[in-house]
Amino acid sequence: MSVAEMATHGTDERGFRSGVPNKVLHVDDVHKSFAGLHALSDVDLDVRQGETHAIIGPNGAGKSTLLNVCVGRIKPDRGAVIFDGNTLTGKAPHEINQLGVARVFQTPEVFLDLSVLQNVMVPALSKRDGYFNLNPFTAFAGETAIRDEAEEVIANVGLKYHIHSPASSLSRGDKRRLELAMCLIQHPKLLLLDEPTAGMARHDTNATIDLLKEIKENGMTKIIIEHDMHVVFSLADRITVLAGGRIIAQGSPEEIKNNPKVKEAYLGEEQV
Amino acid sequence: MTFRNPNRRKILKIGAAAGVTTLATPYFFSRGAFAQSMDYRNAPEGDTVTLGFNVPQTGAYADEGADELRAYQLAVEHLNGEGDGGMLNTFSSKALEGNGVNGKKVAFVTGDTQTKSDAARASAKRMIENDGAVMITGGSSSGVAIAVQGLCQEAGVIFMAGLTHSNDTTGKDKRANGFRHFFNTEMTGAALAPVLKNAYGTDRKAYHLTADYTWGWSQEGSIKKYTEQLGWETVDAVRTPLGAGDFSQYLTPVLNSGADVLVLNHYGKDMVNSLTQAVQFGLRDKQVNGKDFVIVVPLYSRLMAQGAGENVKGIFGSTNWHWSLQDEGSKAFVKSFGEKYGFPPSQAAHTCYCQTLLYADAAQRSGTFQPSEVGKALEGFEFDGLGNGPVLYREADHQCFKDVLVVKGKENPDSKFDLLEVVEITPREQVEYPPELLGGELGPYNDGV
Amino acid sequence: MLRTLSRSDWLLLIVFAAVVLTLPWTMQPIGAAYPDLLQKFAIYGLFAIGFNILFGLTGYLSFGHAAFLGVGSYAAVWSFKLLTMNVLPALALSVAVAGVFAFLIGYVSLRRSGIYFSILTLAFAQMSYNLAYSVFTPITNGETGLQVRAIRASAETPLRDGDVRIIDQALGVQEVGIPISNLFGMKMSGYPGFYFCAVLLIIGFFIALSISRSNFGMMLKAIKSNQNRLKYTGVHTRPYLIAAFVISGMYAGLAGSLLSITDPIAGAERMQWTASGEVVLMTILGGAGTLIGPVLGAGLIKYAEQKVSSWNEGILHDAFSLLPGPVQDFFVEFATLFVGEGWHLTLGLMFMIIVIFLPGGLMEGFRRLRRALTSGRSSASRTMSSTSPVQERG
Amino acid sequence: MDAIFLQILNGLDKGGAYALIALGLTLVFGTLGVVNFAHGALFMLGAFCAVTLNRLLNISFERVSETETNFLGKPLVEQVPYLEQWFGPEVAGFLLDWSVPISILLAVVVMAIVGIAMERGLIKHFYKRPHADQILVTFGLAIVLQEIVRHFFGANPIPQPAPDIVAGAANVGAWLGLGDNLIYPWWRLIYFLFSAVVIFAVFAFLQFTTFGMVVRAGMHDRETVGLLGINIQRRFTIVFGLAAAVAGIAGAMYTPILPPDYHMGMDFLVLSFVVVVVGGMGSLGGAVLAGFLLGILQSFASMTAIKSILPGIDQIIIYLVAVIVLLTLPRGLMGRPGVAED
Repeated sequence: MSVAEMATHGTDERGFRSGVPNKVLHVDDVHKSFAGLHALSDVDLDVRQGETHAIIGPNGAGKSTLLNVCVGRIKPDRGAVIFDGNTLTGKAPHEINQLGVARVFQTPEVFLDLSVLQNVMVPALSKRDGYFNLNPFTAFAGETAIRDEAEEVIANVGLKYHIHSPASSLSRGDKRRLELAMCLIQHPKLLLLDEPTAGMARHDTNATIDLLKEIKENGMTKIIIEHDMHVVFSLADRITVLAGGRIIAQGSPEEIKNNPKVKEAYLGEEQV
Repeated sequence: MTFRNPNRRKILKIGAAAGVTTLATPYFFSRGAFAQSMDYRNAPEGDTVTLGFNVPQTGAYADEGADELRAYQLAVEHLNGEGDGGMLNTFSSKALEGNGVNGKKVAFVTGDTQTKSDAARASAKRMIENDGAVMITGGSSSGVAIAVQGLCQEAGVIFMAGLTHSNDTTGKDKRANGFRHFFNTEMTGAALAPVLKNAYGTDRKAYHLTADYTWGWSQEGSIKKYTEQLGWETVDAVRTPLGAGDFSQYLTPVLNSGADVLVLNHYGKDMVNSLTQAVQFGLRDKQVNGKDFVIVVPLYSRLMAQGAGENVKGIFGSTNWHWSLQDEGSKAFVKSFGEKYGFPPSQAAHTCYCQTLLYADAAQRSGTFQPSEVGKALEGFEFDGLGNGPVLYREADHQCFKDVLVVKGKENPDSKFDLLEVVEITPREQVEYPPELLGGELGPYNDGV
Repeated sequence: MLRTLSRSDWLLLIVFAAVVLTLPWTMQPIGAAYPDLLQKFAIYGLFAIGFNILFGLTGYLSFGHAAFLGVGSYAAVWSFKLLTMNVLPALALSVAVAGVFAFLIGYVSLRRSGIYFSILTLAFAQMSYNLAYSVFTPITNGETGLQVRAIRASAETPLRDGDVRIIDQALGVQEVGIPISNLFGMKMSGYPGFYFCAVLLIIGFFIALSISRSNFGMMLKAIKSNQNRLKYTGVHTRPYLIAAFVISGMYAGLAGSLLSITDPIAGAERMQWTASGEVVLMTILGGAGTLIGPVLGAGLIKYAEQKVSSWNEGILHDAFSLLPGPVQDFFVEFATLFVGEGWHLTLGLMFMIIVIFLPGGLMEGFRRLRRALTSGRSSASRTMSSTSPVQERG
Repeated sequence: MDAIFLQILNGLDKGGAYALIALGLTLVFGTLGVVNFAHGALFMLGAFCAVTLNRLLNISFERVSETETNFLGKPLVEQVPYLEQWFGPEVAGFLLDWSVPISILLAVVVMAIVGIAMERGLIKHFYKRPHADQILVTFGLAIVLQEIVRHFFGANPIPQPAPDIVAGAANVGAWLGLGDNLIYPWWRLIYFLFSAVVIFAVFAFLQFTTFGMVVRAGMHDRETVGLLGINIQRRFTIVFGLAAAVAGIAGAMYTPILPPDYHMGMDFLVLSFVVVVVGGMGSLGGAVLAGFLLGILQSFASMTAIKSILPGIDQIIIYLVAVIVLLTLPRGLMGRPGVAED
């Protein structure tokens, strides 16, 4: 498939508009520039229900900016992000999360002072109680249902033996698992993963891939930003390629693999 | 070397008795908590009676507090018959014999007021509740004095005010258990005005800079009242924040106001700073309306004047007492203080020393330490020989009435202590006022039972 | 609500209550067993506990908490002047007024974090102090402080110089001189006053303990640990912060109210930034983030202020009296640097030493001591022990 | 009109002092990332350098006077300065008269040493600690420093007169043809010029020297500069010494305006922090700008015309401005994002 065809393919997808059940996230013509530098231009993107969508591209292609637009950290100059019928543009991070979008950061962001169990219980509480719930007399230790679930999720990500350790004592890879667990316990409709295997040893990377594959079976929609092609091609259902703030290609892994333009823009660079 | 401040307190063993008991013996439900004697609070048991000296040991007035403490220690020595007896020898009442008071040796405890009402009340409470003090004295600001006076009234002990100059102490906020030897702003106004008239005439325009709190307002009001009676005009009265540091923005408007007198209703650090800066602004060398511009500092303190250095030269103000007075009482006090510490006492030291003696004398005369009895012995008490000429402790408001000194910054001081010269002693009749003038009510005595 | 606490928490509460209620006996050997100091222990303990809810749990360092203490004590005195000498309306009014005041300041200040937040709170408190000292004198009675007075004779007397006490007057309460605050007839000075403060301290401790163990408390700890993560976890952090700020402001108001109840006078100095600094010192000294630490710190600083400052040279000479003359003089001379008028120096040094060597305060010191004594135990259980402060200083 | 002109002069003068103190504070924050609550104490120590020099020049031996007597009527023990003995009264008199300006030399040396010692001995260990810890430990240090000064010099202010030749006021109005009522103290004019020169010198030093370039780069991105193999640590130590020296000479020169006492550092501390925060933490230009801005605003707020409309405004203007600036400009006037917000 040529680039033009792929672009057309995208336009076809847009024709369905929102309301179509199998479309979760819709990025509509987003522009963003920093001090005159175009970080994103004319970005249109659709993510379907249940798919794992990878966004790849060389350094400075605008991947992180796009992700930040999706979670409300950066406000676009133009365009909108529509998630599940709600526009995300201009919403605060906590509102976006409450709508069902969870995020894993590039450098693991966890509550270093809290134990692994507490780390996982906090997001579960926010899922259950909303963004603010003032009840200073509900015992945290009394949340048995949430604790049971948290223990299960922690066991699933392989942190069972660290459950009572402070998060600060975990290795970088374990912190990433912990962060993943914090997202998973919220049962998000959409999970954003910013380089989930960055800085991991091969062994850990494979374990993470297995973990993410497992989640896939649960039918959770995921967007992955990733450098590691091994990860991308193991996990992604569809791939969007960004370069210079524009989408240059979109399609299944097979299609992207064979796309000469992508090779030139991205894979070529990798090989150099 | 002159590095070390010579004013450091010298070692003193008196008072150790009371203090150490505090450290070693637990007091609970024995003394302080509930008075054992049913007559009055903290009735002394054994052979000592404890007095509480509550002075600022930290904060801006720490040096004054240190001087007050020296005077207290001296007074205790004299009461117990040690040293040369100081003003006990010149005091008109001969009840005290140098063997303590009512046959009991005098001991003392000390506390730090930090020049804050809360801290002052807390340390006074410690001395009353824990150390069994039967009288509290001290203080170097009116807010603190009024706060502690109120506390002593509630607790049922006598309060002998130290340096407090606001009218309210024996006016609006007077209490039966409280007594003041120091003068007040009303007396300052009455004493200063005639001298200002003689020196500067009746056709003057005054500009006030006033510390923006109770004492400042009270001082401003009194000076305004008495100078306007002379025919002076008040151009403006500007309030300055307490502890402003730099007063330049308040001083420059003075230049163009047409005023020819600047009245600085400041005390302590504010006085030092505003005076220093006013002189820098050339106000002392200025000519306005064909007259020499002059500055007036209604309340002087020698310790503070030291901080203003040469800037005090030729500037009028009032003071409660000055060490250069030549009456027998003052000479005796300066001698015993000077020989013990190596420098002359300040007015704060003098008033504190007098208050201690006056209390002891009243207790001796009434034969008990019961506040109501001691108070009655002080009420209407006339005495002499304590450096201020004949003095009356007025019954109606527990305020001492005595001559007021008008002083001037000395042009050619001989030493760093010799900063002020007495230009006039305004007689007592001239500064007296009817007790109703300042309002307030003494209420009944409280013996604390 | 009662399910909030685990068995070890109940044990902690009971031990705490027992220690507080027996202070009049246990403090005897160090000469601190007299009503005023005991009251101050309890009152400043409450203040510090409340401050710790903000600083210890969320990490937001407020330099303006004394303003709430001041507002609380003014409100209490006004309640005495206008309503009744009974302390309950005073308590309620103080806590409410301080809460509203804290909400206003917190709502604005919490728009910023870090040192900007600290400076904003400092600025608000200093404004309150400066105005209370001068132009608000009709409300605060300025330098002299607001005091309870006798019933005014005529309506012309300003309210700050003469009281009305509507409720007491309606009930026909007879007053001789200036009345004393009471709880249905029980005088609130001396030991009864201390026990009243002590009971409130225990209740305050219980509430703080519950908060710390609650979901709300966990959210506050999460804010301190990583506010950004918490936002992406779907939590709106600002209402939590405002709630914590208001709660700690109400504690300060309660403490201020108790200051007025045990000693019916309210002065502006209570609001000065150095007073705010004092509660920071108390919390850090004892251990920020711990439950017992702030109370311990408050006690130590009040003890130093009252007792260390009163150890004059006479007392020192007696304390060193066993030594021969010149050695004794030397020791006395040296010691005067640190006690009596030098007690501020001791405070400064003690403070530096704590911050440098024991960032977790005295509580961390105790923990280290315990660890040294029982070095055999497993490390995991201790790191997450219930009172352990949030550590991780990166 | 005259009044406004004079208030501007006042504002510049005050602003000069604020800016000098805030400059060192923000320099230390920008480079070392340390919030130094002992900075006010450094200002105070500088002022006491002037006092100390004066005392040193006055070191005396005692001579019993044959004619005069002291206040107790005993022969007066005269204090004769060694200086007078060695160099004669004229030289001694001159040195004493000029002791405040001369004390700058002492203050620079002493304060740089104090600053470096402080950084090496204490601050160094606090780079990685939270700001709260830095505030607390330096606050403790400030208390200790001021109590030590109080132990030796007492609590009362100690006057330090300016040299006689500049003791009075200058007729500024006559220079500008605005009439005789515009007078302003010489020493304050000098202080303003002095602060302008010092501020300029610090900026020039950071702008035009290699050392300054490295420091500025370090302020911007500490890790990268560290990676270049430059010993940024040693330079930061020197920066701390520089900040202390600037605070010190600001204090020494301020003594004729404000007789120094042990507590003056604390009095200036809160104010200088407000200046730094309004300017933007870590921004040198912001500190200077905010210093002058707040100085001028404070002067104007003190005018009777304004006070009669807004009573007490002069007491709170600084804090009010701080609140407004911080709420409208999140990082102060010239602050960089991300600084001091954790």
